Amino acid sequence: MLQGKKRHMVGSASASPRGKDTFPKILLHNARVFGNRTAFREKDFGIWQSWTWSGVSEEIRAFSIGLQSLGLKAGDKIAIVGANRPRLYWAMVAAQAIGAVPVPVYADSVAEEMAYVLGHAEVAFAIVEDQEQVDKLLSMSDEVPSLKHVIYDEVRGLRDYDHTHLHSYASVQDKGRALQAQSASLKGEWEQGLATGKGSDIAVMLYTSGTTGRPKGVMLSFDNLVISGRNGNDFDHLDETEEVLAYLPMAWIGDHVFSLAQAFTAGYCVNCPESMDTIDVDRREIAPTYFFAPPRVFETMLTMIMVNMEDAGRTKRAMFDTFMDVARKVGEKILNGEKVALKDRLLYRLGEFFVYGPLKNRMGLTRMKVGYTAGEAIGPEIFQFYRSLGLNLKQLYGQTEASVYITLQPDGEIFGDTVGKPAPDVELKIAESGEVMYRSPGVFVGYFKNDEATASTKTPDGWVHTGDAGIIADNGHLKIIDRAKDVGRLTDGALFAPKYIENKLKFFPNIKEAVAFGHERDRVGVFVNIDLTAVGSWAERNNVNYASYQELAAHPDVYAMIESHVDQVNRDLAREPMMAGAQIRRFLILHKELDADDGELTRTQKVRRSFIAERYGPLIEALYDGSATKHVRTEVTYEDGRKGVLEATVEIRDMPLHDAGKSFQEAAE
Amino acid sequence: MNAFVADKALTPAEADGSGEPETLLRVDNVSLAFGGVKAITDISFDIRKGEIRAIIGPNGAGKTSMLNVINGFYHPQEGTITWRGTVRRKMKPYEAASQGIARTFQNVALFKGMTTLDNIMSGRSLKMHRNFFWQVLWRGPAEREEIEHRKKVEEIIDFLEIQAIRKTPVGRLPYGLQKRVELGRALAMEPELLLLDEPMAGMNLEEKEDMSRFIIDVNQEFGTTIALIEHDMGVVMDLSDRVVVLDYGKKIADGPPEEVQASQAVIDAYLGVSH
Amino acid sequence: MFYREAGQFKTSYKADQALFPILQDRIGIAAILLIAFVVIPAFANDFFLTSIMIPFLIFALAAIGLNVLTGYCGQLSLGTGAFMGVGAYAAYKLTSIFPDANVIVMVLVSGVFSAAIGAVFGLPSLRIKGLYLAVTTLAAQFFLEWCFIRIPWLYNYNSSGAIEVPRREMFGFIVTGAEALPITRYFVVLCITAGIAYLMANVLRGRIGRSWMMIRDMDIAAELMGVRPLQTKLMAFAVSSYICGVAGAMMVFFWLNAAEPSSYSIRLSFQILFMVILGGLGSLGGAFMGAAFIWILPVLLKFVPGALGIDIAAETVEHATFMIVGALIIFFLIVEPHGFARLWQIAKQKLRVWPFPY
Amino acid sequence: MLYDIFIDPFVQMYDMPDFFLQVLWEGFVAGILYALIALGFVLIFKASGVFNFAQGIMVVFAGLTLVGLHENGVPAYLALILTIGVMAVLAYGVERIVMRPLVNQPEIILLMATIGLTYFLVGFGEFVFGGEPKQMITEELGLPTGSTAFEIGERGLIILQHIDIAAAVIAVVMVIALAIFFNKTRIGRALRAVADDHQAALSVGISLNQIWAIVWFAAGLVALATGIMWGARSDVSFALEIVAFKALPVLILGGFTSIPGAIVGGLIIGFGEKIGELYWGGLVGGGVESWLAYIIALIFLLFRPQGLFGERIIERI
Repeated sequence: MLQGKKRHMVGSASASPRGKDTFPKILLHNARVFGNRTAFREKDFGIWQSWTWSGVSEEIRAFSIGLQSLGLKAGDKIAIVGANRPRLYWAMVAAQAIGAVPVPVYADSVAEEMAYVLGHAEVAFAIVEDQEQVDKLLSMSDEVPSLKHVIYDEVRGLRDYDHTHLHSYASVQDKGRALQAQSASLKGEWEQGLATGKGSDIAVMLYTSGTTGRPKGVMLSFDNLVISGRNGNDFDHLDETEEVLAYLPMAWIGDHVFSLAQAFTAGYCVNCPESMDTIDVDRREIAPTYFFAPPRVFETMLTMIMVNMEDAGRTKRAMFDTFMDVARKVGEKILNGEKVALKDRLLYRLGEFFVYGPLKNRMGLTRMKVGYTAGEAIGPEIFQFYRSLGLNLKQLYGQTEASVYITLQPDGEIFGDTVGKPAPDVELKIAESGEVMYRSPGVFVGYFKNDEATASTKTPDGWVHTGDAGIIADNGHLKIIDRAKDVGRLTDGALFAPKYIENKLKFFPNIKEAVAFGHERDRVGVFVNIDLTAVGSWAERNNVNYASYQELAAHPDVYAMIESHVDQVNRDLAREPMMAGAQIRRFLILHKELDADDGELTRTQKVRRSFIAERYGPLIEALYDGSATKHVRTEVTYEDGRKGVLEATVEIRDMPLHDAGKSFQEAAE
Repeated sequence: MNAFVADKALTPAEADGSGEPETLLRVDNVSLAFGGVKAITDISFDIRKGEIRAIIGPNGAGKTSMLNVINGFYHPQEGTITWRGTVRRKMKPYEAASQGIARTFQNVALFKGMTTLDNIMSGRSLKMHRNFFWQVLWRGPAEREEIEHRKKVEEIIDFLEIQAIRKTPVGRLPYGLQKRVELGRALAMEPELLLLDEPMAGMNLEEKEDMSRFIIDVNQEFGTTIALIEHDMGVVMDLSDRVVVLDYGKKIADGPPEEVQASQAVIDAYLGVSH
Repeated sequence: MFYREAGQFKTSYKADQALFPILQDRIGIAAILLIAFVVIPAFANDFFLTSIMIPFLIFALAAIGLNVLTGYCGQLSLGTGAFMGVGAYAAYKLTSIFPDANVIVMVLVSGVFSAAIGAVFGLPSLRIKGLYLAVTTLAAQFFLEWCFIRIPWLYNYNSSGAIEVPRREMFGFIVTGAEALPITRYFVVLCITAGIAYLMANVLRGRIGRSWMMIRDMDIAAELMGVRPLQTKLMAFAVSSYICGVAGAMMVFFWLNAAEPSSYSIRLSFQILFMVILGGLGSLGGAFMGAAFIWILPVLLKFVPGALGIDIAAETVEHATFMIVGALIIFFLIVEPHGFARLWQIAKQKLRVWPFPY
Repeated sequence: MLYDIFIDPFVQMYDMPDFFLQVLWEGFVAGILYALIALGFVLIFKASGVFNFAQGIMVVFAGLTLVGLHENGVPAYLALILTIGVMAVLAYGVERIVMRPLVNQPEIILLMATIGLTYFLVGFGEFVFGGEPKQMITEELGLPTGSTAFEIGERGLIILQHIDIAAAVIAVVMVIALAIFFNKTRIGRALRAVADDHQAALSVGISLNQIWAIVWFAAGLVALATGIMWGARSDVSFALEIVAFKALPVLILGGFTSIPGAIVGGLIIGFGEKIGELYWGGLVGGGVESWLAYIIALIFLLFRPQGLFGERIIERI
């Protein structure tokens, strides 16, 4: 089967120039052409430690040879666990140079999750960040019998550990350097070794935190990544001068492509923050020119801005509001290069000086050439807010299986409700089922040790099922409605797209998460999760006192507020013929925050509908049996892993419906 | 694979193998009085290289006075102090530092006007030597020296996980962090003996746990000998190798935690049985 | 708002420890220097130079001197005037003993004498602290003043009892004496003040500056960390007095042309102290702001009535000025005890986080 | 030379005892006046911890106001009362405008404020009454003038100015009055409490602000009395300012918080500088009065940093 895939890939492999079809090869190339350009930076010990491309290639070579001497062979799997650090990125390429396959995993995933992945991938080596990760791995050493060596970056606290199978990153590198010192030929041999690598070889294995079932290991070849990387760079004219901030999980395809594939193919600089709690500062210092973030990051930034402005003095706030109005009116037009009245232009200039510029400066986006958001739909207001500031923020639609890129919004063709046009070299089609399908050089090789999954996702002729339902608008832009399997029908036959409704709800800053039910039921019911930051600061301003999330969530005023939001959503739905049938009849505000530690969300913060459905069974009943309140007990897991039980009585509210005609009039007024 | 499982950490004292660990500092029959008031009466004990030594006792037991005697801020009327084998003559407080004794203070004594960074840099004072004229020129030697010590300080900042407050004036920091910075300042002196005066006073449980972790790490990573004052028994017991108990300026017990805990005198002292 | 720091990152400690790590600050300083060295000389008239800029710079320097002692090392001194006097008389004697030596060198050397004397009067600081020390510095003030009067040798026995500055040339320019052009004097004063300010900035950001601040903030802790109190304080006294001495010398050589003991009376000490306090203890920038305020304000007040067409007797204005300055001092101490420097800091912070409140 | 320093002065003292006594008397009177100024400092420092630099100026200001009023046709006694009123207003104003907003500021800031006050008073005084020196209205106030000469031995002679005697008497009276005020009256006791600790005072039920206003007023009265005495000996002008500084070394000797200390200190300085001036001053060209006091204080400090009556500070950490 794999053979078949390989053959299929050969065609597109030729697309990449000779000698630059694997990252190790590209590394050598960059070391030649960009020799003294900065390739990586890490904020460490208070300053941005920097490495040039030639420096990096030396580091990688040393480590790679060190790994070899520890017995790493072609085909071995090597786990990468930890926060974004240059050395961990290097480790991946170092492994690839030998022909081994890096398997980045989510550092914060709970032990059994990680144990499963490592076991399934049969990793031989693990490169980890620090003591915490080492301990984690040691604890699961029995579930992962294949694991031979663990290599750590941070020495601290590990001094007294038994080092027969444990090595510090530095020691491995030193070994590599020592060996090179001994035999002059070694460097050459190593380079010949990596030269044998082919574009069709497996470059990396990324485990998708599947919304359902066990994670699947997506095998991506060098061609997949290199070509998509190049295409991405060409599409947005990215070159070696870019600066990016690597702060998203390394195990996630997004980071892998932006911080490795594109960085290597374009030769731009990757910056790693000092620590998770200094990211904002670090972003400001670096001011990335190319920035990627899932919607929630932009949401939190916006919330932060709004909260700050609430506390600002009256004059400042007034100024902020007036200029934001101006921006709302003409900002996007100007960004899209449309014609705008001179007066507005001047006002916008003024605003740029007093508000937009400073805001961008505070967010560290001053130098941003192009930014992307993806992974989930972003609220139009939020999206517009950033664009109106003159930030070229765009949406893309992608998947691990596609090496990210499926569709992109081209400059100047930005529509809040679509995810753009097919990316370069990508063919797109909608199946009869309404499911979106694509074919591209980025299409993955297959799922590791899971052929039937591969077969069910990927047709023999290379088309991949996205699992999303969507429509291609007349302007050629793709519009995603929902997960294909989630799109259902109410008992009265009306189309029910939960995600669609949920997103509409989540567009309100006060609502963090929402889960809609209604498939094969007589009406739509919704769980709402309030946003603690937003609602919290609201409560502070209206001196509403609360001791806990639970208490705040149950507060009548909060209910009133959310009720108004839900009603607004209903109006919107009523306006759309396809959706008008599935307005929200009843909703409740969950007494606890949905949390990945409780398995309610995936590691990428996506809701696990089915899991939640069974976990909160009683509440769902309550939604449909018409009862006004419901008492529930819920088991919760705290950060430190202890379990506890949460009890609450949750109120359920009924909502009036809007009939299509009426709301049209309203719209008209 | 189980070859992985780490051995229990050794304290440097045990690690260096040499059976009987060397004594770093010995206090013999020391007495101290202010005017008529006796603060310390005829106390003797020793501190071994590489150990964590606790001095505990109820308020007013003379703990802090003892520390002040050890680092030469007070001069005992009677008794001798032996530092690394040689009996110490009467000395100026600032000499203690050059002998390798650093300390923190009961109620934080940071340099309020300076940032976290400068406070910790100040710990390097003794190790910096460029004279006034180099300082005036700055470029060249003075700057190089500054940078080389900045590196050390940054390691400490990293070690104590206070990167985020590097450039904040210490006055603005919460109490717990101030204590941490003060520890950092003492560490910057790379002391042989580190005196901690109630390192956890006024901290919440979480802060206490952090602080204990740091103290243990310091002791293990740098092999620094530590003598600490605390009246929170609990903390002391799982932190220290040996404990001296003072009460009304007299020594009422000395030995490993569990022993001391069992001692009747100590229990009385803590239950406040009348004397 | 003006501070757009995004994209300014440091890849070396050298850059991180620079005097002005923020780009906008560097631009600002450059602008100020440009104005001082080019714009003002180009457009200012003699009056502006002689009665505003020159004295302002000289006082600013003196304020820096006192700031080293009081602001950075925490030792309150009321003897500044006298130390400035020592500089002046020393410079006067030096120029008359070595008539051919370069006068600027002489001025710079004269500071050494006041440094020595300052150190001597600093000795008590080991045992005496705070206000007590302040009072002992008055001893210096009055004793030295007395010396200026009672030791005729100091003023070459001339009948007036005052010291007159001889005419001296340098590269063909007359730099001292009545005929010296204001512009020449201005440049000399500007260079010396700017130079010393820069050198002090270096000292203050290094080990020595830190040890002074350690003593200031928590002398016991400082001592237990190996800082020798006496050495450190004496150095502060010496450095401070040196700078004050140079300022004093410049005062007579490049501004007044002649001076008598009363020029260096306790009034002067207070004036400088005010500059330091209002400018902001422990801030070099503050020294300049304070000097500007305390010196320029009265000058302006002198001309306000005239400008308004009201004519009032000179001394009445004098008295009024005294009143107003006194009142303003109290006012500013109340609004911002940490001085203009702090006000500037706050403003700067606001500009950095703009449009946010924090 | 050594002879001039160590022998000759004492020989002179022995040879001319009358002159010596005269000197002592001069020193005594001067000392009394220093003590009075110092008293003002102590009052305020005890109650508010403020080192009131303006005390010296308040002396001049009080005197100036008195004379100034009289010059403008106000009868002496009325002028006196009015002046007292002015001092009251001043006290209230200072408490209200200066002390209250600056409470809890570091001592140097408070010191600065009082120096600012000094400037203000100087300016204000001269602005209102003009800068030129004035004659104290001694007779009008019914203070004794003239002098009495006492014969000592055969040709010895001492002259005592009556005004000086009056000064001494008034000083003593005032000290006694203050002593009573402090120990017998409720406010006085509160004041002492404040000196010890502010909480205590509050618990006594008197607001700090009241107390401060009161001490400043008290200090004002002391200043007025001093001003009259002093004005009577020389004339009234801000030249006295310099002399007022003499109170500082007195304080150092006596300690900032001790009333007896202020008096003893005043006398020491008084005697010291007069004797020093007349017997040793000549050796160095005279005029040593201007600094001798400070040097005495300085030397003294080196041996007792906490002053005569202040108790020893034990440094704690």
